Amino acid sequence: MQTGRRLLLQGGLVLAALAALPRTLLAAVWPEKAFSQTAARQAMTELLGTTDTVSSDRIMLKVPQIAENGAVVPVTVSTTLDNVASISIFVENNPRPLAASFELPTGTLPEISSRLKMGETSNVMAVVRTDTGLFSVSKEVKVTIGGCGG
Amino acid sequence: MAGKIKVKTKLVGNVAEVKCLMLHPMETGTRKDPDTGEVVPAHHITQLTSTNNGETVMVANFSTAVSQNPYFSFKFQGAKAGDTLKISWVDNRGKSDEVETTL
Amino acid sequence: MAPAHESKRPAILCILLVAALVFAACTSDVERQYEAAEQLRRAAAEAGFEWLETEALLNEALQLEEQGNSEGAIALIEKARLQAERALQQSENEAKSWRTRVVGP
Amino acid sequence: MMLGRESRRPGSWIVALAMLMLSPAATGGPEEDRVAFAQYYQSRFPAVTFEEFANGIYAIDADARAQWLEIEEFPPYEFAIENGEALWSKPFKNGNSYASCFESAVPDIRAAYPRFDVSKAEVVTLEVALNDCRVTHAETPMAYDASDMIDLTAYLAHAARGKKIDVRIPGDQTNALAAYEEGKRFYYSKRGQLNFACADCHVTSVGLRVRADRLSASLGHPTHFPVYRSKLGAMISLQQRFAGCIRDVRAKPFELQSPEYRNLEFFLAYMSNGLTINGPGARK
Repeated sequence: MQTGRRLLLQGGLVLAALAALPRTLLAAVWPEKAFSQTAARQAMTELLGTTDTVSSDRIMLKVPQIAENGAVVPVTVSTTLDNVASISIFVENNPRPLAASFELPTGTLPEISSRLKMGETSNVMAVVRTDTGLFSVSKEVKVTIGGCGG
Repeated sequence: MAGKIKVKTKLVGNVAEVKCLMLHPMETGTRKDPDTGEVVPAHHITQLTSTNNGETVMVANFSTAVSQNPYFSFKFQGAKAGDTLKISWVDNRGKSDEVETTL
Repeated sequence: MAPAHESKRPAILCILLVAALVFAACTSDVERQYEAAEQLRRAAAEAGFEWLETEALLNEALQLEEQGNSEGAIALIEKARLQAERALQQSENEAKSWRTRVVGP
Repeated sequence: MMLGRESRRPGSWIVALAMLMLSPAATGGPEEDRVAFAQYYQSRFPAVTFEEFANGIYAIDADARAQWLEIEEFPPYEFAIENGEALWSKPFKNGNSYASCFESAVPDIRAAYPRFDVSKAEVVTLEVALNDCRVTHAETPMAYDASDMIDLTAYLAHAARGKKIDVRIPGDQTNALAAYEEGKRFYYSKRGQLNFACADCHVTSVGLRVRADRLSASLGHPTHFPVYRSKLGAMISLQQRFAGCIRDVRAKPFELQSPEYRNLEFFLAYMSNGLTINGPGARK
């Protein structure tokens, strides 16, 4: 909560402005610089301006403990936090850790699913940006080297 | 080529659930062609945009870490039967595709 | 055991020796060994038991020979020959022993 | 969880197997083989119903099953079904269509193969029948690994969902029985540098791990093909999977639709008689 308050003070105004973007004004620029970073912390800084996030149990990150196949890892992120502006997913040990980032206009529910590639066992982190700050949850997904496909 | 984006929608009250599947190689740029041994250049969807009756309901930014033939689902409020939902994507080579469906 | 039999043996040996010498004079060691290994590979293939790499080993051997590396070529041919031999052996074993694995009556 | 229950009783399947082997059954005709085959897997996995074996490895691996179900939410093979349907409906240059080559309606075609064709004296698979149809109508046959070929079978498999596998070997057809026996011999013969038979992995070691992968039961293998393999990002046929396994034991794969593979498919499909067709499928 300590970090949360600090973050709130630092970025609260900016974030509040971003969170409430009307549907037609969303920036449609692909954040190339954030996507090209090779370290998770740098990718986060590029995308979100900071690496300070508050760990939150109000974010549900649904990932398998052991991926059946690193090429297709089902990921679902949802949250009960209010006023969510974006959800970003980082796979820390991937060559490019930022996997995807979703901008949610007002009215879009904070619940997204996709399938990701994972090169090796790694923490997967979901970062949710709301009008009050950045919140995150992490889970480890084990990726095993396959044999014959079963 | 028929149906490079497949969309399934479900309306519960005023909440629309959208599931889509896109036909795209999502090349990482690190994979080697098994026949030639040459690195296959990165080729991936960068951005997916969805609008409902012209209003943006989702902007998704993808990296090469999204699986081949990407799957993506989301939900939004304020939907009603008969709304026009549009999903479009662009990739890093400037190619694009879009599909329109009625809720 | 029969004396008549024994008396023929030196003659056959003689013919074989001459044939071998003539063959050797016309073909190199590599070619000869390649042919022998290739024949075994084909026999294994015909039996349906060829191994994955045998053919590739033989092709690689030919390339090495073309580059003047006969020693390397012979090493690969020898490997291929052993593979083909064992594949043939496997097919002979399996002709009977597959039945021991059948589930059921 | 299913596995958990099974592993608490490690000796039970051995006992069951021993009983099977000792049981005074008649000589091994196909039907006796089939019953014993199904019983073997059911005694290995007592918590898994017969029907459930149609789901392959996901019948016996709960973790993998959960991820598979998520893929099935919107499976990538839907593109293949759609393309297959378009190909099926497109007339040939002479105006005829695939439908003209098949006696049964679309939902019944998949289940009619593989079958033993008496006049050709060989096993005909769905893929071969499709190519025969093309040739009859002056079209060039397709390669058996062509995506269009596989998509056509995906469409026909999808249309056949819910039908049962029903391979027949009429008692008076010695050729059909010989083809079955050949397939059976292939299945149980060790081959390749690793000296493995199909049965070594999929019967003896079923449910165990090869590196990270759990070995699937052969009961049910033919129900769900063609499958989308996420590893490849593409659809593959049952016979391409045969070729993959054979390469994995370091033996030289046979040509797709070779007599060897067709007979193997015939045998395996017979072993799965009574299971429900649920193709196309999604696999890792």
